[in-house]
Amino acid sequence: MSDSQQSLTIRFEGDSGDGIISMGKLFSRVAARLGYQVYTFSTFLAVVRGGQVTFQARVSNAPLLSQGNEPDILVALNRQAVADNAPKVPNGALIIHPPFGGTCEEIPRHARTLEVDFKEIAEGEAGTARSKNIAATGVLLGLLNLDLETAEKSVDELFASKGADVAEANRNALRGGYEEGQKHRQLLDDRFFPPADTTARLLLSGNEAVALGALTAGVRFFAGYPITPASEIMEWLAGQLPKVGGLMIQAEDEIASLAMCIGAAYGGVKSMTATSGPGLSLMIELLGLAGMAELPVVVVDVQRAGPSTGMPTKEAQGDLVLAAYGSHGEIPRVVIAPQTVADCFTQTIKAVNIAHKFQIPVIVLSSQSLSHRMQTIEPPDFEKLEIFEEKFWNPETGPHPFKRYPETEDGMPVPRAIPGIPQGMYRCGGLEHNEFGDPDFAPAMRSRMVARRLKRMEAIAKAFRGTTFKYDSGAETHLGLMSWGATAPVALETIRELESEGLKFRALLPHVLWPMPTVAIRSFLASGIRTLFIPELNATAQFAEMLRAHFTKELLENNIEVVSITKDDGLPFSPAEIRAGVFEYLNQRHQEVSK
Amino acid sequence: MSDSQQSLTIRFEGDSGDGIISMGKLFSRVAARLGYQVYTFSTFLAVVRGGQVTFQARVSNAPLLSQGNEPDILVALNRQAVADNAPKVPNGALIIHPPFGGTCEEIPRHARTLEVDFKEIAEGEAGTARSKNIAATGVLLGLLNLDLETAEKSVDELFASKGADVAEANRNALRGGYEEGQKHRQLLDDRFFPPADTTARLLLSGNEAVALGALTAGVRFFAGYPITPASEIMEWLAGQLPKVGGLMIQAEDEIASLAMCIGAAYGGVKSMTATSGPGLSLMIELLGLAGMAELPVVVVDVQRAGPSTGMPTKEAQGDLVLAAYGSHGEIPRVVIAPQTVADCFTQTIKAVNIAHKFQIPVIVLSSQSLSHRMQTIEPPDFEKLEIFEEKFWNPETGPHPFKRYPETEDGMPVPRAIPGIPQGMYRCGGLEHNEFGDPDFAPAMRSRMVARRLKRMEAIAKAFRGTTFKYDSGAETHLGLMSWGATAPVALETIRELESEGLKFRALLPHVLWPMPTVAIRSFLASGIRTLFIPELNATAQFAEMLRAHFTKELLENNIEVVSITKDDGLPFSPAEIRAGVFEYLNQRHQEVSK
Amino acid sequence: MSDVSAGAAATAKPSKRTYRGSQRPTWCAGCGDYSVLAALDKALISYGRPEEEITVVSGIGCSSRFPFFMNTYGFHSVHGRALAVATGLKLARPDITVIATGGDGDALAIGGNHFFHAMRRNVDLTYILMDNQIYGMTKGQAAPTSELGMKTKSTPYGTFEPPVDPIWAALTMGATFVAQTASHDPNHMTEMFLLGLQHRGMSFINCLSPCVTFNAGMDREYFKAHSRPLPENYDPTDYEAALKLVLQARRESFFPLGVIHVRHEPTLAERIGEIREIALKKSAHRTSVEEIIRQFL
Amino acid sequence: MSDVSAGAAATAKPSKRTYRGSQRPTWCAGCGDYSVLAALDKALISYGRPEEEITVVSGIGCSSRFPFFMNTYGFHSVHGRALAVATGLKLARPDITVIATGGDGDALAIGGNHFFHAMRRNVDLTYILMDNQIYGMTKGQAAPTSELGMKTKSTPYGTFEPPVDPIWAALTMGATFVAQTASHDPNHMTEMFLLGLQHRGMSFINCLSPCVTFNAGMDREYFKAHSRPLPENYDPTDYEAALKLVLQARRESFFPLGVIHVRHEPTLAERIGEIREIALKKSAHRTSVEEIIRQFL
Ligand SMILES: Cc1ncc(C[n+]2csc(CCOP(=O)(O)OP(=O)(O)O)c2C)c(N)n1
Ligand SMILES: Cc1ncc(C[n+]2csc(CCOP(=O)(O)OP(=O)(O)O)c2C)c(N)n1
Ligand code: SF4
Ligand code: SF4
Ligand SMILES: [Mg+2]
Ligand SMILES: [Mg+2]
Repeated sequence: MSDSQQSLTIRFEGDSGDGIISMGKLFSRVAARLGYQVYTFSTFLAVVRGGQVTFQARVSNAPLLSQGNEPDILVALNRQAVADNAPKVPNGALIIHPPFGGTCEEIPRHARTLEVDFKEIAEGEAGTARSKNIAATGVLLGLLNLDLETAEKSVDELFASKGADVAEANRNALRGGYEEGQKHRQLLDDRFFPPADTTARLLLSGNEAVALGALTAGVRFFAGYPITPASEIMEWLAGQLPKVGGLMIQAEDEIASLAMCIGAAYGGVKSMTATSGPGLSLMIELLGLAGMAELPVVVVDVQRAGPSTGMPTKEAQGDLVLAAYGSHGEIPRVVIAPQTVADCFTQTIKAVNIAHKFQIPVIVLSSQSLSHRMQTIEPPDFEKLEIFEEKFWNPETGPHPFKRYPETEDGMPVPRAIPGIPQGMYRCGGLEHNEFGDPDFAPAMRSRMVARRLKRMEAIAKAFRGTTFKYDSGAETHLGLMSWGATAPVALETIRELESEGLKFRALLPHVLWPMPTVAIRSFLASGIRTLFIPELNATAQFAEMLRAHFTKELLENNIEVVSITKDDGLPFSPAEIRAGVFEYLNQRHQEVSK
Repeated sequence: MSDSQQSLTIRFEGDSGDGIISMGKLFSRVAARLGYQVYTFSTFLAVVRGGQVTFQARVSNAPLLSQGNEPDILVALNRQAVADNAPKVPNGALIIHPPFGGTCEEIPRHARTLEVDFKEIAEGEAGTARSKNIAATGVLLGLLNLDLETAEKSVDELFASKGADVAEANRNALRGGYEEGQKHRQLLDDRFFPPADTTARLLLSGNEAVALGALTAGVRFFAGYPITPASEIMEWLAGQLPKVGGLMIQAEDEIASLAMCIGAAYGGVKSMTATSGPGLSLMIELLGLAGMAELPVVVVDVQRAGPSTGMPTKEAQGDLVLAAYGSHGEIPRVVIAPQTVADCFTQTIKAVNIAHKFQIPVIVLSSQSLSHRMQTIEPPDFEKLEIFEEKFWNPETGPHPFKRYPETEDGMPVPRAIPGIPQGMYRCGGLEHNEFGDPDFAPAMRSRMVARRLKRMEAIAKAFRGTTFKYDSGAETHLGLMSWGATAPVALETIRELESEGLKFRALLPHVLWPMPTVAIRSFLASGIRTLFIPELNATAQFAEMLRAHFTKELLENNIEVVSITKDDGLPFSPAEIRAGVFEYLNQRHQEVSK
Repeated sequence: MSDVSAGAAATAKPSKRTYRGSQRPTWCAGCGDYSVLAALDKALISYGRPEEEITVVSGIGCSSRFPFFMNTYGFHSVHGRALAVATGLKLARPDITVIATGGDGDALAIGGNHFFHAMRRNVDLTYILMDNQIYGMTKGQAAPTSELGMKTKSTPYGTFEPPVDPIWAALTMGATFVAQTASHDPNHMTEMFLLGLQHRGMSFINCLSPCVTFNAGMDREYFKAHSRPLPENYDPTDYEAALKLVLQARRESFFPLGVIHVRHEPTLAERIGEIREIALKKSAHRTSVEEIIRQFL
Repeated sequence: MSDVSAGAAATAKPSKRTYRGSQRPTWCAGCGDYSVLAALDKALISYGRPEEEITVVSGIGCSSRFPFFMNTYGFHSVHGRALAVATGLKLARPDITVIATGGDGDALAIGGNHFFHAMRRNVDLTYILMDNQIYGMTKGQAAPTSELGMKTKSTPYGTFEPPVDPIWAALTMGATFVAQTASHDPNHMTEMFLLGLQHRGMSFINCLSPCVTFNAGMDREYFKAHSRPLPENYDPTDYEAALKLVLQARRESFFPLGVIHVRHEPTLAERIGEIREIALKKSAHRTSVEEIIRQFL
């Protein structure tokens, strides 16, 4: 965080029936509307059935890179919530809780408390205790002195589908809580800060951002199959695609999902599917077909902890090697990993663009934490967004005869024909073929076609030159860091923190992981670093392995040691954990040197 | 080839209706029975429908490493066969052919010829021209003066299923041809050599050897789905398994095949499936399940040229990265690649042993050329074969309570319980779990279980120490070579040839590719080599990439340059091609140095 | 396969709770699957096989959690593959009673092909499908059994695909025992399960088992109101009558409860047994691997 | 999707050979698939759509080579996925006539689940299945249609699984047009294909098409001898009559040739059209992406 950045972390916790998620979303929505940057995190439970639910919202006056550490404010809806968090809250934290009938020993000395009878407010104002979560949110908003009118509007929207009565009751509960909160404003006066500006921002989850990106990029066909944590992408698109003339169909399985997308892609319609690890594993054969037939299709893989069914609601970055290498034989493909919710939007657009520009399958590697986290993003400027529209082969301008798979100097595909275009009829499929698409197994033709497909990868790598995100403190340093996906911003926050303590880093945080951004990586590896930290959420250090395989020479020449910081417990990295990984290595090295 | 080794390469060619394969098999069978070493190669056509068919048999008095180069003897059944081969046959080659009615301009000057009217012999002796292939085989056997009685017995067996009449007719055709051949024995007297001994050897294709290996190792359940070039494995087992109380079931697809095997494996029965690339791609999700549930199952992947449907009848080694990395998340697994037909037998046994010893899935990577090639192998000594039999958990001796997935010091699994064993009831599956197999997502438990599975890989690597095949000319040299699968013996033959020209090599040809044989590779890389040639049949140098990823440090420390020699045209390497790859690099280096 | 030593079978008569696992079910309060579990427990008590000779195989879904709540061998496989895994197990270990359980999505969406082929093969399994017309586990998307026009999370304007009727599917694909029951009638369920367990061949039992959380419209009362017992004179061995009944039920929107169809046909294992006889006859006696190998000499 | 410009449709009336590709079929001499190809060509000539508005989608198998031999758009996908690919194409491009072709293995073994769901969805496709009761391409293993006890390369002692009857499967899974024809009767084939092409919804046509190389027993003569035309008074719109007929045919081992069943029901695309109407009504008018995005503000 930069010096002038201020942030506040609020945690909502209660029973699964308490409406915790609604509280968190309501609060976040209000903050986003008022111009704050918001970053949330919620834990979903392993099983459908109840237990404690937590929702954490961090608000700031500048963009946020992580969910933060322990909460400054805890809004507890039951005693368990206090017990869970008490040992961890920082000095001076505020705990807002309902009466527990007697003193609550769990409350730590170093915290401040505010007892409010949410239920009573709800019953009094809304006529039902069920609105106690909204009353509690009102208390918080009142304490922070955030705009009541904005909050009321948000409540209205939240309950719009439940009818006017319900909305009104909840508005009343909100107002009741708000008034109570206002009475205690002094409790938070020292922590309050205004937003940097009053631009209303979009508040989106990663899954929503992917879906929105797809829609924006022109995807009009989506076939999918439900799976945690990716289902929201198809659910959201099911509601929106018909409005723009597209459609979402729930297929019988993931194989059919991708097959349908491939059919639609052959027909010239931008198509996409989204799944998680088990689905990606099932799609591998068809991914190979898309690569061989050179059809543009986007597969989003919202990674979760594997292998197999693994832990469906938990975070991991364990599907990278499958995304990059999954297929018998060798196909051209691109793997892109968004790092933030904003990326989920922009990188999905990029994925669709690439798929069509290069006529290949593109895999977007999101992950569980990213998918369900809500974050504010700047409203997109539609004028500036680049959306690639394929120009199909034109029978009038030719060239004739139409060749679907010719060799080109730059490795780029030529405009393709799609059904309906006269004289463009060709056959595509998974067999090895000649330039026209007809089966051809002659050894020389085969070798040319293999080379042609590999050349595409070079063309793609070239197209991305200069786009890889670099972080450079400017100072001379031997320390480097690379990271990807949801771990990258946490890593960035970590090195920024370390910087203030005097440890300088150079970092490279690529979005495009395959083909690897060769030029950027080469110059990064040649920039003087000697130790390269690579934090990622898997057990076998997948990205580090790919890096070593493809940049063996550069690592050798620059005498760079790769230090993987891995974690596989199903939770995202906290900055503290990456920090620990860095120091563990440095201390060990130090000891070795001093021996 | 060693100095005292002699070999003769015979090619049979004709129309697809001519019975070329039967000729080749008959000849090979006779030679094998008489004690010769045999190595065959046949080209299958891309489509079902006719064209030329070629079968090549190389016989020797010592073990053979490759199919050889151009034929010493061509048995042509039509004019096309002469035309196809004439430009390539070596000096002094013998071409045996039917009359073409007039002179045949295609016959090259440098070859000798023998014209025999196979058809006439067949019609005269067998009463039908259809036996002309057997007559022609008879001519060849007569020329070589091989034992007629052995040949007659082989003919009988070949036609046993067609009835006594057919067998007799063909025996007659054989005899007629044989007599004709004997008349011209002087033509081949200079090329003839006796076998080293008269031990009858098994003559097997790679697919038969895999199937036989499975049967020998105790596999009693096989579920499969037809696919070229793997189908013969299931076909053969369909005939044999019922005889030993087992069964082969043709499943509805490859997913069901592996699922059924996993079910049988859970039940404690040794199970296996076999497929090719497309099938392996479909099995990826279930492979993950087997890894997570720690169930022993063997998947044979007879590689063919991919990606996608690719070239089903063509050779490739393009599935290695899929076999090693295919699965979302990370599972323990073993990948073994046989190099010869004999390996197909022994390595399949090893695969079954490993699967059960370590309770994990094992992938056997065969390939098209290996699968259909016939080769002699020494008859197995059943006394010496090691067959691992699992001891299941015993409720009387415990330990109690039964823990299916405990952590152990050496990373080895404990005896498991199977249905029917009292008190051993446990639930297995793909969810993350605790020691008992019950779902458990607690971060600490998760991390322990991930570590536990990875530790298995170390235990496996340890178990293989000292078993990797090394070739060492003994001389000091900077040149190294690594290769795998069907390419390895060709590479070995190449470096042996080069050795006679003064270029010395050290070579490492591992069968177990995953986990990589760390100790063997480390000591190999530290043996003084500076240039490491890695020939393999794919475009992206998959094995070389894995080597670089995992031995970055060692390559760096020993200053070794990895030189991939790749080929992707659908045909196996010939020694000449590997040789060319080596010289291309050496010449280039030489030029660079002299600049 | 008879080579596998299955351990000595416990002979004690199973008492109440024998087949209940120690883990508490994690289903939502009110979920129909609770009573399915209770009924299966009861049916197994009557069936009387020792718990170690029973294996419950499932896919993924709320209903597929079944194996964890039972004190038998259990295999919680992957989504859609329960029947393929169960088929492999049953063929390899015909001595074990294999029960497959799962949801309508698991069985008929991703698992549809295995369903199709398991039915025609007549594998000797008992398959209990918990039909809630929704994807419970993934929080409320359309299942292949969801009624045309039904609004779910994945079909905000209503589904546009005509649904599959599980009993029609099982019946027409070849199951030799097809029954329907409902979680609001525990005794009926127990009876159906027991009959299914006793039947030799593929027994398919569809249980109307409400998902109270994501398909509140189809609760216990809904299923009750729409269920009908079979007509008095109904003959489940008459295949054409069964087809007619199911068609009528679809037309008139009711759920017939009871044994819809039963017939006796060789099971897959029995047919494989015949094959083995032929194979053995060909080689005159049970062969050894050594003998088989000799044919390559 | 109407956004896609489909190019101006050629208006010239198609002449003979219009739909025949330049590649010579690679089938064995005598393979039944030759006459299927010829008949489809004829049917398309009568159907009369320009060749660029037709796409033939297949899986893998001898019969799946079809697209290569036709002068239309073509997609030779992967084994078993023809119907899923065809469904995606048809939904995305309702303006294109989509024909799917393939073998019995492709359709009913590995492709069984897509078959199942394509039938129930009533996608507007014409699916031509070349039923040779064997796996031709892979040289002679059992197909799901192979008769019980049939000896094949993979079943040396005879198959042990009761076969699937493709027309029964299509009929019971929901196809709205089900016909059977045979390659020995080119005119009948042409007629059936044309009717299938004209039908709105899923048209399934089973063609008895012998594999002379790997299933010599079931040749032209065999199929001819076992085929029967439909009874004079047969009413293909009577679903129950159709079920009865197919059951009778299985009992008496004959192949009924003709339109077994036809009915009219909204196609998948039509039902999706209704959904779109609802969606548009909700947002009052056709929305832009910008407007949709605003809801997150
Ligand atoms: C390959 C794969 N795809 C998707 C999923 C996600 N998933 C888990 S359960 C389920 C469906 C559950 O519905 P159903 O089978 O009807 O069971 P219920 O929960 O309703 O009992 C899905 C789609 C998965 N686990 N694996
Ligand atoms: C995933 C996959 N599995 C298996 C195969 C091998 N294969 C190709 S065609 C075929 C079956 C052919 O039979 P059918 O569909 O009946 O067509 P036919 O050749 O008889 O016309 C099989 C199993 C494949 N190509 N892909
Ligand atoms: S979500 Fe539905 S099916 Fe799942 S446990 Fe809850 S009520 Fe049962
Ligand atoms: S193998 Fe059979 S199906 Fe294939 S082309 Fe030949 S005859 Fe036709
Ligand atoms: Mg369900
Ligand atoms: Mg077929």
